[in-house]
Amino acid sequence: MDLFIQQEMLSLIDMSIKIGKVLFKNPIITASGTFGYGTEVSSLVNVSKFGGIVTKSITLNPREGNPPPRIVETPSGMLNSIGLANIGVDQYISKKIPLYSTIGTNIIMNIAGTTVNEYIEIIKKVESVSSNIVGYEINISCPNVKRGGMEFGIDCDLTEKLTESLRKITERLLIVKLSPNVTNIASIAQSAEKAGADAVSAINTVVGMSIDIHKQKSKVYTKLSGLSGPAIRPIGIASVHKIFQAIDIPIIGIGGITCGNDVLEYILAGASAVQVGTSNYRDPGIALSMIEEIKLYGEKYIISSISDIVGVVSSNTK
Amino acid sequence: MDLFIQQEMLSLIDMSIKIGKVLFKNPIITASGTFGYGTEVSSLVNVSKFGGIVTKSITLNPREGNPPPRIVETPSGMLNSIGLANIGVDQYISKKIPLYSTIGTNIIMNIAGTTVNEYIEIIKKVESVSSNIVGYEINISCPNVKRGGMEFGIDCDLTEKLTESLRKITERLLIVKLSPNVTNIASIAQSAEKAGADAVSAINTVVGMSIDIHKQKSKVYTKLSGLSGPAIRPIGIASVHKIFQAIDIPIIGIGGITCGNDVLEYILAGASAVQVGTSNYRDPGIALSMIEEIKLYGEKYIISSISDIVGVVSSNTK
Amino acid sequence: MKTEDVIIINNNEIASEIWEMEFLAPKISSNYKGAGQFIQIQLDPGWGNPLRRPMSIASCRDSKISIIYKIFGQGTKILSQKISGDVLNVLGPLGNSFQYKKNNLNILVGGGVGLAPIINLWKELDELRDNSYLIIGAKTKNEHIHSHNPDEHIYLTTDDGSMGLPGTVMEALKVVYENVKSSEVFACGPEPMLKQIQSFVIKNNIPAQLSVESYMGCGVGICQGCIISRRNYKNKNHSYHKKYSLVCVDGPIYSAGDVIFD
Amino acid sequence: MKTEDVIIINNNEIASEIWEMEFLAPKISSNYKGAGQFIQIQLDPGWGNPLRRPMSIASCRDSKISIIYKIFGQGTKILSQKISGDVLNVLGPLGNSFQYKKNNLNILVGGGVGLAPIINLWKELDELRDNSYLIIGAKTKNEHIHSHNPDEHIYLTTDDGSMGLPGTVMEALKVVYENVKSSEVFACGPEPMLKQIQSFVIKNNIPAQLSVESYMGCGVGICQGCIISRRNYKNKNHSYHKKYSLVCVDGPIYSAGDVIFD
Ligand SMILES: Cc1cc2nc3c(=O)[nH]c(=O)nc-3n(C[C@H](O)[C@H](O)[C@H](O)COP(=O)(O)OP(=O)(O)OC[C@H]3O[C@@H](n4cnc5c(N)ncnc54)[C@H](O)[C@@H]3O)c2cc1C
Ligand SMILES: Cc1cc2nc3c(=O)[nH]c(=O)nc-3n(C[C@H](O)[C@H](O)[C@H](O)COP(=O)(O)OP(=O)(O)OC[C@H]3O[C@@H](n4cnc5c(N)ncnc54)[C@H](O)[C@@H]3O)c2cc1C
Ligand SMILES: Cc1cc2nc3c(=O)[nH]c(=O)nc-3n(C[C@H](O)[C@H](O)[C@H](O)COP(=O)(O)O)c2cc1C
Ligand SMILES: Cc1cc2nc3c(=O)[nH]c(=O)nc-3n(C[C@H](O)[C@H](O)[C@H](O)COP(=O)(O)O)c2cc1C
Ligand code: FES
Ligand code: FES
Repeated sequence: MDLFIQQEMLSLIDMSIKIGKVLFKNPIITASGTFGYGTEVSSLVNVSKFGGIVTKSITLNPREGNPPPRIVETPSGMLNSIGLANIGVDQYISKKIPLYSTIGTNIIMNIAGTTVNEYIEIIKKVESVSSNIVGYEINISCPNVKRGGMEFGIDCDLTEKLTESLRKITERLLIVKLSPNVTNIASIAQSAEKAGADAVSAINTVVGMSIDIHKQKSKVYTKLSGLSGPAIRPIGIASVHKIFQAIDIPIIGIGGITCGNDVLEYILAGASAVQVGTSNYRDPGIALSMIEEIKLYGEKYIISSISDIVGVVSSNTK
Repeated sequence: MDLFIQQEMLSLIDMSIKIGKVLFKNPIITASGTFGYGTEVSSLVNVSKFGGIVTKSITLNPREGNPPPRIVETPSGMLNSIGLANIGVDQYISKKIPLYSTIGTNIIMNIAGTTVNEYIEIIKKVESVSSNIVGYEINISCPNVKRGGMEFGIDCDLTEKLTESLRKITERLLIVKLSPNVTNIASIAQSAEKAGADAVSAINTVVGMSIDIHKQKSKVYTKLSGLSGPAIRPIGIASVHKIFQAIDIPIIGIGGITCGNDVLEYILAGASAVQVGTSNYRDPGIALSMIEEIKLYGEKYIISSISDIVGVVSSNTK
Repeated sequence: MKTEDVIIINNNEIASEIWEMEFLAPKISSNYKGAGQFIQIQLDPGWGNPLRRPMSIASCRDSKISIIYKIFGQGTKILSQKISGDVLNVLGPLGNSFQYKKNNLNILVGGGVGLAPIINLWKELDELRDNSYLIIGAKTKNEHIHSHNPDEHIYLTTDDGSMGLPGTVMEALKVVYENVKSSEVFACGPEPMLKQIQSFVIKNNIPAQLSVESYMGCGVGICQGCIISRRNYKNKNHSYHKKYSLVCVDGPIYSAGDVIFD
Repeated sequence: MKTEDVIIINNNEIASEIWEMEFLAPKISSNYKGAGQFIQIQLDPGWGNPLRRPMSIASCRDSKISIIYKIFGQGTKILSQKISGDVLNVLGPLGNSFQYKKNNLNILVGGGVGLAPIINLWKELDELRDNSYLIIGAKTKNEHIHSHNPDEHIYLTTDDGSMGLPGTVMEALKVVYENVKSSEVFACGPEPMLKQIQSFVIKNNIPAQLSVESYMGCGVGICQGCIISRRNYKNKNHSYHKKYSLVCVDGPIYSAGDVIFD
């Protein structure tokens, strides 16, 4: 009780947010594939301070991922083609889930598949064991696997069917992660909402390519790869703005977030929470400083709850 | 004759390229909207050295464009929402076309409209006067006008119909400029090719947004605007790579080009020529240094003609 | 107008958060036309910040140019970290300049970093000092680099009254204006200040030239990014639409009656 | 492993295009485990280059760490422009380290900028100098920072024969190896050199540890970007797939037999 009052006094702004039935202590979550399984850097960073952690995409079977080179820096960004390297759902259940019981923050499990059945099987396996995972983020938008989720992410009907099927088998949070590589991201978001998703997250990486002119070949092994980092922030913010006008469920904003200012841009555009990706590579503790920066903003403009400013720029008519 | 030999010796690599029936002295062209009408900075830059100049989008009637602020810097890029400010086709014909008779480089006129008829009327007006314009770039992809070309750029059938109609009324170069804000840019390119376009150019700006968190409003007047500059280079190169596999007519690569290395990345990905946009704002003469850098590359790797390396990275299977 | 690699001679903090940088720029200074013109500074060779930063010329003499700048964001931070001997790539001189008449009384008003072109004009008016008045406003005395000296026609104001006249430049302007006839006002500063000056001069029917700011892309008229709204369209070379004017080529100096602040 | 703002003490060109930088890093050096470990340097506070640059630790003593680096691209160019007193943000120490046996004869081979960890190991082996041999290769003598001195067990090679033994490090390795028994090789350098050393040690059945490079994202095992192909999978904490290994956490030092160069 004492502790609660003390926290109240330190941070005037209520940083907590709710997605579905789940409470997040603050809106800052680490993005899938950019914070491993959440436990790798716990000696370096107090991960319990994050609003949540989205773990690396898990597939039905383990995947070794794409051959090297897998990443390259680009202006204010990077390209990656990891190819969903992961330990597979069975090892995730046996080796990682037990670690989450004491992690002190919300764990969201990101899953990827090539067929509706694969997604179903993964979730069924996880639902069959006891865990404190708060929900699933459905990756329908990874551009780096040849036969991959990408087909779902560009098609409204497929997105709807997939979401519907998964909604039937879990009561946990269901977050559909959207691809920016489409003509109309808002309509895909609408399909996810219609099918019962609790939230959508946007954006995954943007398809990109970079060439070594001396070797005359692509700088990453697969030619096409995914662009992330500050370079894509304006694209992510525009996506959230467009989605905000189309749906009523919460949006989790992703793309190029480096500081509290960037988080606030997303929130003002319509995001209820955000995910931090590439910036973790510069500093795995970078998200923690964002929390402090947002508190200062809240104090300066006398905002009592972070939820109060969600979408204020996008709902203005001008 | 002497002069010809001398040039041969200085630059071992043949820099000229052909699009349709038109010869360009080198593959470096300035992008629409980023070099005005081509005459503004002639005191600063010897524009006759460019492969060509694409002039600012011209509409049927003069347009004042969008209210300020129209631009803002973003990480390695910028957002713009000029809103097709231009003098309209009649003044273009009376005031600008006469200036091109002595400009010493290929002028491509970029045109934009909201209906097929508007595009037709513009071209008919220009065709009815004598000019040394070598062709038209059809802007079907400007994201900053409310009722604008954008509807064409995201739809294969509309692109085909528009291109077909324009093909009937001009023998000059017809270049269709593609939007990256689509699920499948290659299929739009195929529609343009099918309808008789001489070339496609890609990419126009990517839809983006940036918010002033203190004023709680968009940093540019229109909320959505167009992202350009080095940040989008990987997106442009990926687009050219995908289009190269889908069509046989030449591709003009655009997006984030800052130096000879960047030009070569586009060429290796499948571009026969390139356009330089945002970089002109840093230095209106920047394209000239690219020409020299490409010559050095040609000498180093003993390339006899720039056309020899078009698409070599994209046509490799690996 | 030219791009030139200029060599920094000095770069010092001259008041709280306000810096002055001087550099050798023979090419640019040989094309210089007068106070009011500006330059576009490239921040670094990398492309993290693609756009140059516009800065008014604060002085131009003997191949040397100086600027006075305030640290706003990353770009001006980078500038403040440069040291003498460092090289910057600069484009300029750009834009038009203040046009004054010898027989008028000239009242110069500068606020915040709007200081630079006003100080420059003040130097230009050297021989006309008897007919010229300088008014400079700041929030507090730490931001002032001059002394309040009405005998020399220099009036400082501070919002907090810590130096010179308390209040904004408007107070000083009213005082000075009451004593003079046939005068012209030259002003540069933040938009709220320019707006007030605009109403004042229009109400009193005094001619005035305002130096306005706008977000700049190219600085040379090829991007159409830097517009402001205007009245009284006169056909200018670059601003080929009635409603708007390109600040970089047709400005940054406008007749007060021509500018509409949105 | 920690992030730390380190203060640069020295930053000098010690051979043609090869620089040495020394800085104060009490936190990082207190966690240092041995030669072979590396750090990740943040280029600047801006985000033009989002990724840090990996550099091997060339020495670690009295809270001071040094690196030896070659100018490749923009990032290393930026590093070379830093001066003493400047601050860099550094993450480290990262990765594993060379493991040597006291009773072996240790042959150290460094090529190009692979120099840094090898020089570091050489210093670590100080008391075992009688049993240690150092071989360093470069294209030409301008790139060498040591003297050829077989009496002290230091063998330099140059491609152009301008210093030490003519040819690559392989020539020197063969010469040295012929004179010794029960030896172990420690090598760092460009991939072609490592490949040749790998064939040599496998053919001669000598144990060897190679320090390999790879494009790094995070440096701490959370991006899966830095993989190399490997043989002989042993379950490591981070590299949870048989075919690949994460260089940043399970490397950069590998047993020669475990690495597959693609
Ligand atoms: C003609 C003109 C003359 C100027 N003269 C001076 C001067 O003498 N002294 C001075 O201190 N400032 C002057 N400015 C303002 C100065 O250009 C900005 O303060 C500077 O660009 C801020 O850059 P930043 O990277 O530090 O800030 P950022 O973090 O990039 O932005 C902070 C603010 O600066 C402004 N800004 C940023 N980039 C530009 C740009 N390319 N063009 C215009 N505004 C921009 C924006 O309004 C933004 O809100 C002038 C501006 C103009 C247009
Ligand atoms: C474990 C490790 C230890 C290293 N130790 C040293 C050392 O002691 N001395 C030294 O000179 N160099 C060392 N390197 C190489 C050094 O990291 C690169 O030369 C440097 O990152 C180049 O950066 P740049 O910006 O100058 O070049 P860029 O223009 O960015 O690229 C030039 C080349 O450098 C490489 N490179 C660029 N960024 C990275 C990155 N984030 N990770 C890996 N490679 C990259 C790429 O292969 C690229 O082709 C080491 C690399 C690794 C992985
Ligand atoms: C190296 C890397 C690996 C990624 N792996 C995944 C993944 O496995 N699943 C997923 O849904 N998104 C993955 N992403 C996408 C991020 O979660 C995020 O959507 C994207 O990087 C944009 O955010 P950022 O700009 O903050 O990085 C990955 C991104 C990077 C850079
Ligand atoms: C300020 C600005 C104005 C532009 N105006 C036009 C235009 O009128 N018509 C058009 O087709 N493209 C226009 N473009 C898009 C460019 O031609 C180019 O496609 C885009 O900027 C990407 O290239 P870049 O990254 O080199 O700038 C404009 C771009 C900018 C930055
Ligand atoms: S800044 Fe580009 S037109 Fe004025
Ligand atoms: S560099 Fe990120 S996992 Fe190794």
